[in-house]
Amino acid sequence: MNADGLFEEDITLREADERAADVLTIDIDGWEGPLDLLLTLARNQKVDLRAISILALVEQYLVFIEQARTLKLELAADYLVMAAWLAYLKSSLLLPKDPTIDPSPEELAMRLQLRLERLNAMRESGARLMARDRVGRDVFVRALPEGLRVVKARAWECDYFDLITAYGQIKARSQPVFHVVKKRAVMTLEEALDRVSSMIGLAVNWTTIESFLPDHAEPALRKSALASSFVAALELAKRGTIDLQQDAMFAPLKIRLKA
Amino acid sequence: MMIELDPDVRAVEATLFAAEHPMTAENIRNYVGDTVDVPAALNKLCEHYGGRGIELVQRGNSWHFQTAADLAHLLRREREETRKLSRAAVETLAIIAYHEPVSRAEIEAIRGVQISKGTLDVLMEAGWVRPAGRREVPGRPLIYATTSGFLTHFGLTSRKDLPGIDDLKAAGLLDPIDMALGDMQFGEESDGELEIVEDND
Amino acid sequence: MMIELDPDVRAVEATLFAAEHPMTAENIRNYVGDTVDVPAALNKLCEHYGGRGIELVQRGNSWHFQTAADLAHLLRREREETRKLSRAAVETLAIIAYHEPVSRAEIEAIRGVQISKGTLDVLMEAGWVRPAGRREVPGRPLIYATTSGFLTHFGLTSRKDLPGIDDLKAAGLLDPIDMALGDMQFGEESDGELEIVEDND
Repeated sequence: MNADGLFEEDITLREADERAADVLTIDIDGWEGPLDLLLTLARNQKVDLRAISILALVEQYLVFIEQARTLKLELAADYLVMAAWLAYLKSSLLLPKDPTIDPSPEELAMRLQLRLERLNAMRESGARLMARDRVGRDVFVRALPEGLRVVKARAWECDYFDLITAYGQIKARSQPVFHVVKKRAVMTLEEALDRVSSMIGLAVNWTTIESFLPDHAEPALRKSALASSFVAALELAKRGTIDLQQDAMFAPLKIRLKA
Repeated sequence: MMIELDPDVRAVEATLFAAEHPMTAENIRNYVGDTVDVPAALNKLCEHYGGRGIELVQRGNSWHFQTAADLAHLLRREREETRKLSRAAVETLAIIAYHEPVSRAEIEAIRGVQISKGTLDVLMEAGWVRPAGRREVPGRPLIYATTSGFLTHFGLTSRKDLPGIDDLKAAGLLDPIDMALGDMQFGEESDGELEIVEDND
Repeated sequence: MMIELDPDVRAVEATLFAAEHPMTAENIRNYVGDTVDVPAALNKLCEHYGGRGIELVQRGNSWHFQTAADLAHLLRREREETRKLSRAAVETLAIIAYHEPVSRAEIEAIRGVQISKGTLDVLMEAGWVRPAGRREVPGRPLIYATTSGFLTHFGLTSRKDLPGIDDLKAAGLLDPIDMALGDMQFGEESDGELEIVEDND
């Protein structure tokens, strides 16, 4: 496949090659990094990247950088890093083999070559992709399709039980409300009068009023009985049936049958 | 059975397919070139597409492709979305069913809560409730009643099939527990109604 | 010579013709109904349109009609040229397509330069590239892959159709990327000087 016209680029490979050949017109902005520059130099050397001489490539790169420097072109740091690394690789390749060095310089050179091949492969593949029959450029879909529509139909869900339950609840909510007071455990005055009257016969001596209360009454009933029994005692005293005695304020209230 | 096709017909076919507007024979010629007998190609295409899912049609002097008219129904796909009625909507529906015809104010009086416009809209959208005229009182409010679709959906022969208050009581649906439950959910109802309003936007 | 056409074929034909986007067989079935053997209808349509000015093509799992590629010269004129991609974007797209899924660091390792944020954005905006999860390695980098829109645009039935992919694979040029090597060769690029080597898009 011919590389011409494949790149939708203002810089084609061919132009780049020319630039590499004539270092005096180099435009550093055109390179996408040192690897890109290396690849262009390599392609200049041979079309088949597997057959290039890494040593020659390193030499070309270093010369290129040196020339850029003498022209006082400002180089990005990564170009210089690459130059330093390549200088190291070059000297390693030229030195007698040292089996203790791992990876060996040959191995490093091979990896560099592989990287160049890989970048080159992607560059060419990108160009071939761009050259395909592309939708909107080479092939066309309908400009104004009718379009497909999804009409949403909402279905509402409610079952019969929900319906009548809802009505039951509304009805329950709006029913008239009756207030019924719960029956409480109390001892009425009448009950207390009966109880105290009947028990007073046993009380010949002074007896506390608490003795007249039911023995095992609930605390609430006991309070009610105490209040009622007190009133009953007052009533009986008024009638002259009993005597009342209290030694001091809050002291036990005692009653006995009137002599 | 691949037949070598007339290049002119192919060219006209592709041009019309990609066109942004219907094209006259003159328009088409500008694309396919003067050597092409455009009317002849259009005739062949018309014949070829007769009875297919795509048709070549002429409107005035212009030509365009369109999907066959009898297949238009395919291009609209209905997708059903089932949603549960909100509690407010269920209660409103129940009140209408038991008391119809009722006005909105009457529904609110029975429920003890205001209902949003959306609630009635949802019930009408569901096809269960319809406006049934106006009440002849001051303000002439709209009144609502249930539809035959309502009876069908709930499996009722008539509204007389709805359980009476005594039936509800017997079924325990008027128990104080339900009342408590009702009270408890009372506060949440406004939320439910709000949701419906949003849905109808 | 009007042949009574299979209604299923007509239905699939009309649906695809009216569609605004490529459709999968499953999509189509949603419109034409469960009873239609969509793959069989697609096969018949493919055969029918073979050699015509319009073609039915499969891209990934999706199908669409498009004009025949050899008629591009008729239709290309007066159309806006598709926006030119920067070289960085083209290479990045190729790297993603041939290696997917790949992380940004892996793309950079192949290209030997950092890629600007805009490059991936352009590809994603075009609908050709999408983030495809994260690589389960330290740092959990985002990884990128191509979309079905990529296949559609570049006329690929599947990624297997990528030009030269078999040869590249055989040559070991699509092997997992040796990240260690990338680190070894390039120090960190300082921001100011990066300007010079950054993508021109």
